[in-house]
Amino acid sequence: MKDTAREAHDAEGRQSSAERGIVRRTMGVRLADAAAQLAAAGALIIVSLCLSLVSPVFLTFNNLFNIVAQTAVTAVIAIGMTFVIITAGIDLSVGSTAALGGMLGTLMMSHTGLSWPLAVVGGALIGGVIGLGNGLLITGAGLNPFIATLGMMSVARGLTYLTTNAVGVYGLPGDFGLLGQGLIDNIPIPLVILVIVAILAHLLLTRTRLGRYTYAIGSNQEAARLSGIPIGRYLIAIYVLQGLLAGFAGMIASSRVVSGQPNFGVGLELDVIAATVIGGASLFGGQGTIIGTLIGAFLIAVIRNGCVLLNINLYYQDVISGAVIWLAVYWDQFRRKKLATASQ
Amino acid sequence: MKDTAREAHDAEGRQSSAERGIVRRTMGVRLADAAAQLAAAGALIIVSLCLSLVSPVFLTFNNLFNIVAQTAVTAVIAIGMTFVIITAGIDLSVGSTAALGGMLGTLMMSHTGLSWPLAVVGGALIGGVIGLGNGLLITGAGLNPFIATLGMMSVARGLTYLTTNAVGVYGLPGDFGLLGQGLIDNIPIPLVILVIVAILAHLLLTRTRLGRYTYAIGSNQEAARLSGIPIGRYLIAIYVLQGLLAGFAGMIASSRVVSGQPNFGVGLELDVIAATVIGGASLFGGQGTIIGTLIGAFLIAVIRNGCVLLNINLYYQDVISGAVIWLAVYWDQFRRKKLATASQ
Amino acid sequence: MSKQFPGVQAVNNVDLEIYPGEVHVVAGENGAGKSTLMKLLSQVERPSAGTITIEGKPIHFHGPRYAQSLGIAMVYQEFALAPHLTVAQNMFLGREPMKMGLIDQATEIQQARTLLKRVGLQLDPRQLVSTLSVAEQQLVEIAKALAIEARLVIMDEPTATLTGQEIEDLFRVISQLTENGIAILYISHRLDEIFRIADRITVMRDGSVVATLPRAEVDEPKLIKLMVGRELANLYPKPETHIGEVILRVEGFSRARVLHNCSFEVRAGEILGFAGLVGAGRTELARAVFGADPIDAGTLYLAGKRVKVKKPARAIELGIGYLTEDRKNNGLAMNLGVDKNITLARLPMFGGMLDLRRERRIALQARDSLRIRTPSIRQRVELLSGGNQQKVVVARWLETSARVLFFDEPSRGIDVRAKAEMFELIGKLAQEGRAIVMISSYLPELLNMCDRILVMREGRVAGIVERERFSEELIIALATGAQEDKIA
Amino acid sequence: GQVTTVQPSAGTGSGNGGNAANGPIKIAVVPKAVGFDYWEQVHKGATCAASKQKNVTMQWDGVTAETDVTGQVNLLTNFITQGVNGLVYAATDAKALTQVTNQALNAKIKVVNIDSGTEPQPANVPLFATDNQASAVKAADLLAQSLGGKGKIAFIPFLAGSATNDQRAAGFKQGLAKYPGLQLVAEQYSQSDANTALRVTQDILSAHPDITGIFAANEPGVIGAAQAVQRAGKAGKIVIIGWDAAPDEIKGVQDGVISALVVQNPFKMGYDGLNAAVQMVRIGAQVKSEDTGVTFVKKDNLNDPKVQAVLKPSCENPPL
Ligand SMILES: Nc1ncnc2c1ncn2[C@@H]1O[C@H](COP(=O)(O)OP(=O)(O)OP(=O)(O)O)[C@@H](O)[C@H]1O
Ligand SMILES: Nc1ncnc2c1ncn2[C@@H]1O[C@H](COP(=O)(O)OP(=O)(O)OP(=O)(O)O)[C@@H](O)[C@H]1O
Ligand SMILES: [Mg+2]
Ligand SMILES: [Mg+2]
Repeated sequence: MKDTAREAHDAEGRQSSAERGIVRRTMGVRLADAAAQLAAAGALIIVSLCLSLVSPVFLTFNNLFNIVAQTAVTAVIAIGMTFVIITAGIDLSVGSTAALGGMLGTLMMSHTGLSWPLAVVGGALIGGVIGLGNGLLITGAGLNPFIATLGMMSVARGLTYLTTNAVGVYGLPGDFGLLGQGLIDNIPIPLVILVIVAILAHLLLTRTRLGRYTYAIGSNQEAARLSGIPIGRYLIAIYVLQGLLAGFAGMIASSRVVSGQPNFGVGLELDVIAATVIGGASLFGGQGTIIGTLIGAFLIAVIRNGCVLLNINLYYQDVISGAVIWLAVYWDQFRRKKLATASQ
Repeated sequence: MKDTAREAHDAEGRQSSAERGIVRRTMGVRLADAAAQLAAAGALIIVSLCLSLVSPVFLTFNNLFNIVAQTAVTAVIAIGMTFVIITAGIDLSVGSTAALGGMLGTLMMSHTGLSWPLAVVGGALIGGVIGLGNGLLITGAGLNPFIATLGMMSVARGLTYLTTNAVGVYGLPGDFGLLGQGLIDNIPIPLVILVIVAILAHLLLTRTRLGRYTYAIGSNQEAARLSGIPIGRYLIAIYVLQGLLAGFAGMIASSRVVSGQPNFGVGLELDVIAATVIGGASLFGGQGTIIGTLIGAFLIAVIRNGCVLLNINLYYQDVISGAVIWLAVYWDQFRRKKLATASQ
Repeated sequence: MSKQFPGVQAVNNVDLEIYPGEVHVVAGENGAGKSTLMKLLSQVERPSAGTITIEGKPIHFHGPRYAQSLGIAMVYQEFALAPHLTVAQNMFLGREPMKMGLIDQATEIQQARTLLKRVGLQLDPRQLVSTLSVAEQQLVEIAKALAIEARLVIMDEPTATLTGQEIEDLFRVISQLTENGIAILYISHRLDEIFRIADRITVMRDGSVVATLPRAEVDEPKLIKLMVGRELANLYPKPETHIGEVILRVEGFSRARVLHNCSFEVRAGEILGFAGLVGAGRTELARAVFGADPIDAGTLYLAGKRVKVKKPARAIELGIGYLTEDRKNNGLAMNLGVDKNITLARLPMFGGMLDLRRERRIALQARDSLRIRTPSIRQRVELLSGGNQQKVVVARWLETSARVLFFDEPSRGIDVRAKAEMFELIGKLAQEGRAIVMISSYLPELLNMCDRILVMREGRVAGIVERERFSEELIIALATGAQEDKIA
Repeated sequence: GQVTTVQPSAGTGSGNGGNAANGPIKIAVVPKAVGFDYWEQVHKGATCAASKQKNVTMQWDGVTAETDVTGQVNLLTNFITQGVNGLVYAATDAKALTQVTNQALNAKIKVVNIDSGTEPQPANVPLFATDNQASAVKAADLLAQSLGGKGKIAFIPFLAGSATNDQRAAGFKQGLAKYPGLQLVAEQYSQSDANTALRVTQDILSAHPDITGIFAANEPGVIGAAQAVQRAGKAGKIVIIGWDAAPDEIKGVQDGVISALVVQNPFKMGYDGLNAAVQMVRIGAQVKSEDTGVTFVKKDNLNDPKVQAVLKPSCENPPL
């Protein structure tokens, strides 16, 4: 008799304290999540605020338009890179892929007279093919992503040069310029494109199997395998997606200069990866968000824009952008930690 | 009775078969180890063989000398990168650091008239200071290595430009050229330097606390911490080492063209990381060897050398080097797997 | 079935039959091939030879997804959870409920909650797995297997980190399953447990099956003999020790929401046990003393002198060691060799250089004394069986000459013989005058080995019991809060 | 919705309102790339001109690679938005930059091209430049003369896809066509990096030990090639024709390692370009394009005061 009573009492005690624990932790997780988003945006907001104080031009429509249009290319590729990096992969070939997509896409227009929207699709598809190559090298040949895409970076660049002997593609229809520089009812088209791509990518990442498995593969590939996820197929899909976006971005970049540029995107991979990592993705996989990546891409763009607006000595610009990136990420981490502790 | 007899028999059988098993297995591990080294070198050997068949010049003393001297810079930095990557870190700032070390080192010579050996030490120390900065950002400010060194890449490049307003340093003593191109008794000085650095680094990595902790930190940082390893201190030491080597390599590069070049080393980080990864290091830490890195660096160098010897069009060079890297790494993996299975 | 790994014949020509509704226990020493055999059944590993038939039909190898579709669910020994996903996401990984091409998150969470309740785990399914304790992860792993409509559930040492109540919950679930005709394949090193739930027992040794017997035909000595090949005199060889001065005194350790004013002392030659329910804070207390986690308040005295320990490095300098309960995340450098892991906390040096020969000797000695089953002492730890990995962590701390040693769940996943040998070693350490703190979720271990037992509940010291007063009831009562005992 | 191409106007009126004869004005000067002696000379020339004008602020900014066309477009667009009064720049791509020039003109910003112009070159945008292609033809002539019209030669271009590079390469090959005795056996890019230039030249010398002439098309290429030749012990035996005038290139000419250098007048480009922009802004002047000329520097004319003025330009002694 005494025993059962005690047990009932016990169970109750445990129950309630456990319940309390749950509420506490969930709140913590939720708060920390929100905080992470805010903190990341915070660095961007603060830098922007400072700039709008010191430069009256910063907040003008034209300047903001420029920033958006300039960032669209990096951001679109970085959205793909977010998927890749969440799987604990990397894609060094994006710059070359964008160049190849841009060159072949513009060549289609200038040589076969394809209409520009179709050529844009063509450029993106070329990128997708390169992405497929990366995916097959990684899953089929078992190369690690760094090596596979490093080789592809070189191969795709070579192919780009070969298409025209490293000469630009000119004589494109003027309309093609709309893609990267047009306005719809005063809203920049690149902004529209970026928003659409970002929303679709966000849904893909948070609401679909592909997205879920992206995190799972990066978080613990063995666990994903044991759960019966066909890892190879999903990895290929992710690298193809990255390729498509890179090819598409290559077409946006071409549109901005209404020409195909064989040297486009040299070193772009670093910018793109930086945007993703500044936005909170981890190169060790399992972590990253689309919104974070966008913030990272815009942070880099705003810093560059600010340096020009403020007439900062060119050579100090490098020093300043490096330092601002340190500060932004440091501050981001600091805020997160503080909020996480506070929410305990 | 029957039971015990059988058991006794069993136990005996087990014993001897187990013993045999152990001997066989140890041999297997040894063989697999040796095989791994050989397989890695194998790709290099095969590429070299092919080249010596198509180009009679390839195996001449002069050409081999050139390859060694050309590779010394990359290889010295890659040796440092091996440590960094084994800790699961990365150093993107090595190219800028080498440029800064090279510029300030040569400036010391040309402006303060420092003797060249001292200036070389000076250049290396400058690199060490940059490395210290990286180390502090990573351990002190808690930035992840990618962000810390990405910022430093920008900052160091800016500082390099600032030293001379992005103009080269000329008018250096002719003797300085010895470092990167001299001979001692017909042995190239860069080879001597490379061999010494490699041997010291190999000992450091395999025979000292620093080396062991390098692996432990990269394999499981938390386990290392709980085993009483002062992680911060060792990480700082490793980034300083990387900085010293980068600064030193910057001086070798300067010596090769007897001038300080502010644009030196743009994109070098990718070459260096590639050498390390081709040599078997894992970006996820815990894996890598000095000998592997050297093989990786020479593989890249030999491919480039071959392309020039055969006067291959730049556009095809890119395609070829990408493909050769794929093949080399793929073949390396394949051989290892096969040997591991064969040694069963 | 057979399975070869490079250098190891892990499973050797094994025949096994499983009937609906039975609990079939597989027992054997560490590295006997139990986990590998299970992985062959769940099609995680491809067999080198052999076939599986279900209801007479031969089954081909198509990977784990296929095995799941055949109704084979598995609880893995080394948890197969993705730390960056939530509990619910992990439980339905690969089998997400879908609605219009999108994942139906509401249903997913709903179902996860139901399953968690079944295994008796009070957790928000939206919580990240990386924030769970080892025991909680184990329960999630079990709940995950239950999410599959299975005909056969394989459980690889599900209770290694669980305490009384969770084990009871698990057994309740198991009996529900078997009543519905579902078969259970169960691996465990805990003998009492085996005898409680088994219908039939298969014993493995060196990859082969030694015997398959119905429960009624086996008793404990016989089972041990089948597994080990000889009889074991004493499972808990506690030596007579001289208990000396207080070495370590902990006063008022507190940390927000985890530890509340915890105090205790431990003497030279003494073995002090920490008992408590899962999540009682035993691990947290030990980690705090070791400097692995910060504390808000509290003082530490070592041999009477007040010391500050903010980092594990400092603790080790002072002669305090801590063996972690979470070998995978906090214990082992997985891609380094056995030897390097053993010497990690105390490198053998000679004139500023590592003494590789001595390192090899140390590792060989540890291998022999703890019977670490490995093809070579340079084998990467990740390729060892779970129990052998645990022995490597144990060996590391036996190597250090610490005056105070915390062992957190040291017997997790270790077989009977190795357990006995490890306890003997721990006893020897105590005899040498060291202070030992042993944290365990398995009460018989504590009751047999310890001089005193400290019981924790919800981050507080609920009581300290002297050996004369040892009884299972008393300790459980303290752990659950049914009885408040004034600290002796 | 209505789809249009954006037509940025100057962001603020303040900068643009300086058409007044003496008001403060702001001129942006943008080279093709930064980090080379050549562009630093342009910088010096522009700075010098700005210092001699009243109320003129100069802003110097550029991308790091001559091939970063998009980067330059972005940078220039930012300047247009910012509302500078004048834009002096060297186009990284003749065709792609046309639209930027047009944007600037639409925004009432005066534009001057230096070093490289656009295609088409608008009538109201003057160009201060050298004819790269014509000069490269002459470089080929020089090489042929020194070698007596026959022998194996190597060519070290710098950046694939860079407009300047393509012009020089085209000119050089056009020139070579006149000399069937000259055999071009190797062509390898230096990537505008002295160490790479050294490497490829060394490798070329290994593959073709009988080479007697090298043409290197910019500063780092010349530095690397000269080193390689010197280290191979072939100084003076191999004729090097180079481009640009970094101190060690001049020293190479003095020492006889380098036979001749094609030297442009970047200081003058910067100087004249900035002055032209100021005039256009202040008084709406029509300025005409101008060839700033090249000098062939050899050992024998090295000490010529005119040559010295080009080689060592300073604000006190501008090479005009
Ligand atoms: N992937 C692998 N590669 C090489 N050897 C392996 C691998 N997996 C397991 N082994 C070896 O196979 C043998 C059997 O391992 P297994 O994990 O089946 O043992 P176990 O009976 O489950 O032991 P424990 O009780 O310790 O969990 C061990 O010697 C182990 O080292
Ligand atoms: N990383 C974490 N984040 C949030 N809570 C945690 C974390 N780790 C542990 N906890 C919680 O802290 C409390 C104490 O856990 P601890 O692991 O110390 O308990 P324990 O007594 O050692 O039990 P056991 O080891 O048997 O699980 C538990 O409620 C646990 O769930
Ligand atoms: Mg096991
Ligand atoms: Mg615990």
